Amino acid sequence: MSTLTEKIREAAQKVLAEGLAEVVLGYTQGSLPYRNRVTAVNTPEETSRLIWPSFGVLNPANVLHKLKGKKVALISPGCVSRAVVVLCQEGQVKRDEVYLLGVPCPGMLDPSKVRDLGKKILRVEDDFKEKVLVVTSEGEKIVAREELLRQNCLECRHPTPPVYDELLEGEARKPSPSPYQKVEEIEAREVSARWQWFQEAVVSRCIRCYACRNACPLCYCPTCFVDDSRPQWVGKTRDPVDTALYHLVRAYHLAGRCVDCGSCEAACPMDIPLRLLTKKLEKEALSAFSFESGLDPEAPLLLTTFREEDPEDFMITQELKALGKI
Amino acid sequence: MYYILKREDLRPWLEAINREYTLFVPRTRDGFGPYEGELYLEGKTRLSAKEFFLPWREPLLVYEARPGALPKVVEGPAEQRVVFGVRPCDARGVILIEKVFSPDPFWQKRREATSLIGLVCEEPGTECFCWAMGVNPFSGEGLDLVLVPHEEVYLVKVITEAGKKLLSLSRAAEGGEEAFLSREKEFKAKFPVSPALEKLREKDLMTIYEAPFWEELALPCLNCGACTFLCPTCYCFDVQDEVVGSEGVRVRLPEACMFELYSRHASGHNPRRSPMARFRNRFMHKFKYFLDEYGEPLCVGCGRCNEECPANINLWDVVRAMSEV
Amino acid sequence: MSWEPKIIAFLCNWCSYAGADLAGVSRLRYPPSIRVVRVPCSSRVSPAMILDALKSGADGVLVSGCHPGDCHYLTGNLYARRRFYLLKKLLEFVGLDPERVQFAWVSASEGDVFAKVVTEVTDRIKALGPNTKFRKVLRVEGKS
Amino acid sequence: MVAAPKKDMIPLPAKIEKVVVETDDGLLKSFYLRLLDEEAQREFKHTPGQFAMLSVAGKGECPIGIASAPSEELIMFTVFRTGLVTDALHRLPEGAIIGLRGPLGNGYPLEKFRGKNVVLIAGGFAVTTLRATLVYLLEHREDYGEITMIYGARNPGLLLYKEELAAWRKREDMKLYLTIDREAPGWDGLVGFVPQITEQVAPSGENAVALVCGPPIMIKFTLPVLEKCGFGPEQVYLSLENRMRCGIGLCHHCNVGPFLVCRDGPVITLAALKRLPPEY
Repeated sequence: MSTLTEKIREAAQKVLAEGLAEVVLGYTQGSLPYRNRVTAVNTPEETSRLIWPSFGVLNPANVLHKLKGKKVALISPGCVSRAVVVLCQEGQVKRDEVYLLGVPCPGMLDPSKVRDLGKKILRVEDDFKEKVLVVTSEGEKIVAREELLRQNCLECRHPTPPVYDELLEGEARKPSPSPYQKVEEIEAREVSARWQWFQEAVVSRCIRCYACRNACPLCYCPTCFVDDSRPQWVGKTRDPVDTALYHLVRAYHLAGRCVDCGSCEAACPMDIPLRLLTKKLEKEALSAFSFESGLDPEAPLLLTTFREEDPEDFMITQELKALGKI
Repeated sequence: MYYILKREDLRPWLEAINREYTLFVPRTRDGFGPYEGELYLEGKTRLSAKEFFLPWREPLLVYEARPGALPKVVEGPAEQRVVFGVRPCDARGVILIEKVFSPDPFWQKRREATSLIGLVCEEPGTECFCWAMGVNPFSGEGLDLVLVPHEEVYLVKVITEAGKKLLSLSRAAEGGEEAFLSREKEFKAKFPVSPALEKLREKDLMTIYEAPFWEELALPCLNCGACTFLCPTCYCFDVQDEVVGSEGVRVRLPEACMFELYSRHASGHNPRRSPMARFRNRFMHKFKYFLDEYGEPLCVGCGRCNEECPANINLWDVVRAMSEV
Repeated sequence: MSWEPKIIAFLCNWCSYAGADLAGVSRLRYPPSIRVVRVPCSSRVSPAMILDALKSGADGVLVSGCHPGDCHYLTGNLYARRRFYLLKKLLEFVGLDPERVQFAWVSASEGDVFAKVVTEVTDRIKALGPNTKFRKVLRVEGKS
Repeated sequence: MVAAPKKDMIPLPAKIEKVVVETDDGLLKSFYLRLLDEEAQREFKHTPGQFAMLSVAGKGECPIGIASAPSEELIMFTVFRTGLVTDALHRLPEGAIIGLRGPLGNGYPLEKFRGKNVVLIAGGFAVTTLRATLVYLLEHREDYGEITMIYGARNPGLLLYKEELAAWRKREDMKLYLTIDREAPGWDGLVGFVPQITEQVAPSGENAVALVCGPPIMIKFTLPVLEKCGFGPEQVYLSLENRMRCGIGLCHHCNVGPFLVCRDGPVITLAALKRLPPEY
């Protein structure tokens, strides 16, 4: 049986040779054993560069805007496929201009979890099923994959791409039974404890590099609200209120859109748990509106539609009515 | 002048310094903070010591937000600060930035108010390459004192009078010159300067600029500010007027040349509109413009950009391409 | 003097603004805590506007629009309802006192409801005290 | 000649003594400034072509070319309303206080031009620093050869300094060619784009320099015309502009390759510009 990498190379060659796409976007080996890099492949010969990564932490759909006008094939685990679906729904990408090479995703590893296994990491061997062999300057370790997985992969609801043009053979991780456990841990705290968490884990750590925004496959506004000067919604310094405003509005702009690819969190040089904000909104969208993003290119978006029976008990008038005050 | 400080004498020394000055130390892997007992000495910090001189927010002027009000110049912090645990790469960064910033009063003030105690690394980190950029960590450049962890002690070299005064607060004893010099010699022999620098000096600027490799190398780049904000030598800044109610402040803050806004005119015209152009500008600045003007690259080989780049852009891929075009 | 909160009220032009007007014409009493911003529709109000109000020193924000079915633009308020629901949940999640941001339906004929809403919102914000969490403060070290 | 001014990031307060709306569309206004500090006002010495940072407290700073000549009492800037700061500036009344930092950058090397013919070519509101230059040249008329100015705007209502233009037109010791892009009622002057008019005027490149300021498209088509007229790249002077934060060579925003517009420019010869990356 061939490996996923071999299958990907073969499929990519076919796609390029048959003219199904001009470019294939995928991953290649990075500069360290625990880093992978997004790459674009233009010819069948170059496909030898492609790999199925253990550390594909950035979403290659993010690069689509740089390849406008070209037909692009994407190596697509669930979150890549879903990001493309949202881009289609929003009119950023035409469905027939992308070719989705679906991959049933076994989940990616977290580079920092692997990095912390030794002083110097020399080699990583991943079976994409159960175990990872990590060779460090101090010796070899065999670690259960589950322990090294990225948080968003542990919480993934759609490891298999919901939309694709071709689905490669492989075994996907099972959808997470408890995708909102971390969110619930925060929810269970008191208001002041939640604020303290937000300040310590998010606001005070942020250096305003916008890696989270720029890494997001769905942040494509020509001028981001942080860059507006008239009015200037967000001050540019690390002021705690400006920084909080940035993170709240950034997350909010992803409500009903975020596909939980985890690029933002992976991109953050300060290890801010950014996904908790978007995951919270994902949870609310699912529970209040039975909505999940990126499943159907023809479906309406969460915030461009409504239902008569949408919840409104959060409104003060409804609350007062229930209390018989009005 | 050379001294030897026992490892167990480090803490008492820091406490002594902290009694007389405001002492900052590397507290965690994240970065520096006021000394409160926490001490991270395992490697360099994620945020560099640059922030002591080019802070995240430097108020320049304050004013009342009403027409006709005259702004007042902000004096800046005056208390004497000591920063312990500055890595030689970071100190070298200060020297490089100073080539540009020496006339700036805000920079001068912070420089005068700050003493730096350097700490040479036990061994190079995964992404370190200071030597390749011509840094000699033992030189003490930019520092007042430099400490070298050596067996059970720290070897100390005094660089300035201020450093000598600081060291006098410790139980360090004279000696260790031989060990220090041999460690330095050993380092230099083992870690040479990158030959790429010489090639870059000789290359024609426009040849590098117009080379075809930029597009491919820049493709994965997110054009975020992670590399520039973590870089100990990136010095570009933005100026912002912040107003709340009736109070206004003009502040200076770090900015990244990777941002689209960086070069966009008020008219909307942007000379570096494409993400690739901004990517290219950052590396051209570091390894050609600055190199040509000041004779040295605007890089100290700390490797933070390589370590933290979300897209895994590797500086050496770019430098190699630039020097071999 | 007792502290009076400052509340920014984004009122939709067609219903809630008229409701506020009616409250005034009817000489209904409510606390003088609100500063009204008239908007074409409750769906015009974005999270950035709400947070900007708090950042600039408001102690609370009230957004009020037409009842479902009454929207001048047919369905603007129904889109707004979804958005505000999510915003409220997000603000709660990060520990911003949820009572500081309130949403209401007030029609042009509900002057009394408007007065009661403002009274209730004011009371709740008074109980919380001034907005210190999300108010921007300019820091100047070594101010001369 | 001129003592190096103190270069830091602290603006000096200046009073707007007079505001003149220059164009029919109201988007260009001239601001006549006087520094509040009398000594600073006396010491303010600039060379035509230099710029200054104007600041409106609460909004920010932006670089604007100095439109007045060194001999003129008030420091004048003609400002196009386009961004945050210029918009705020346009709203200020006479008597308001703003901040001024400068003069900054390098002006035209007018000493070097002595004895030469000078051709000034301006398009749109980029004429401002060339106005300063022309006033200077006319004040030192005997030091220079022929003086020719070609100035074009989209329509007559967009020409700046109309009274001065009328006066210059009457002078016999200089030639002024005014042109507008398209025929307009009441306009009896030249019609055509600046490059075309330059071609018709055909100034000689012999013992001459050309100072060209205008929108990129005008510059693009004017340069070949000048070349045909015999102007070598060392004889053509341009003025660059880029986004700036400090104006004093620190912030690096305005770099065109290794060239910092604030520190090494804004005035640059075509020869020097050709050696730089096209980032302007």
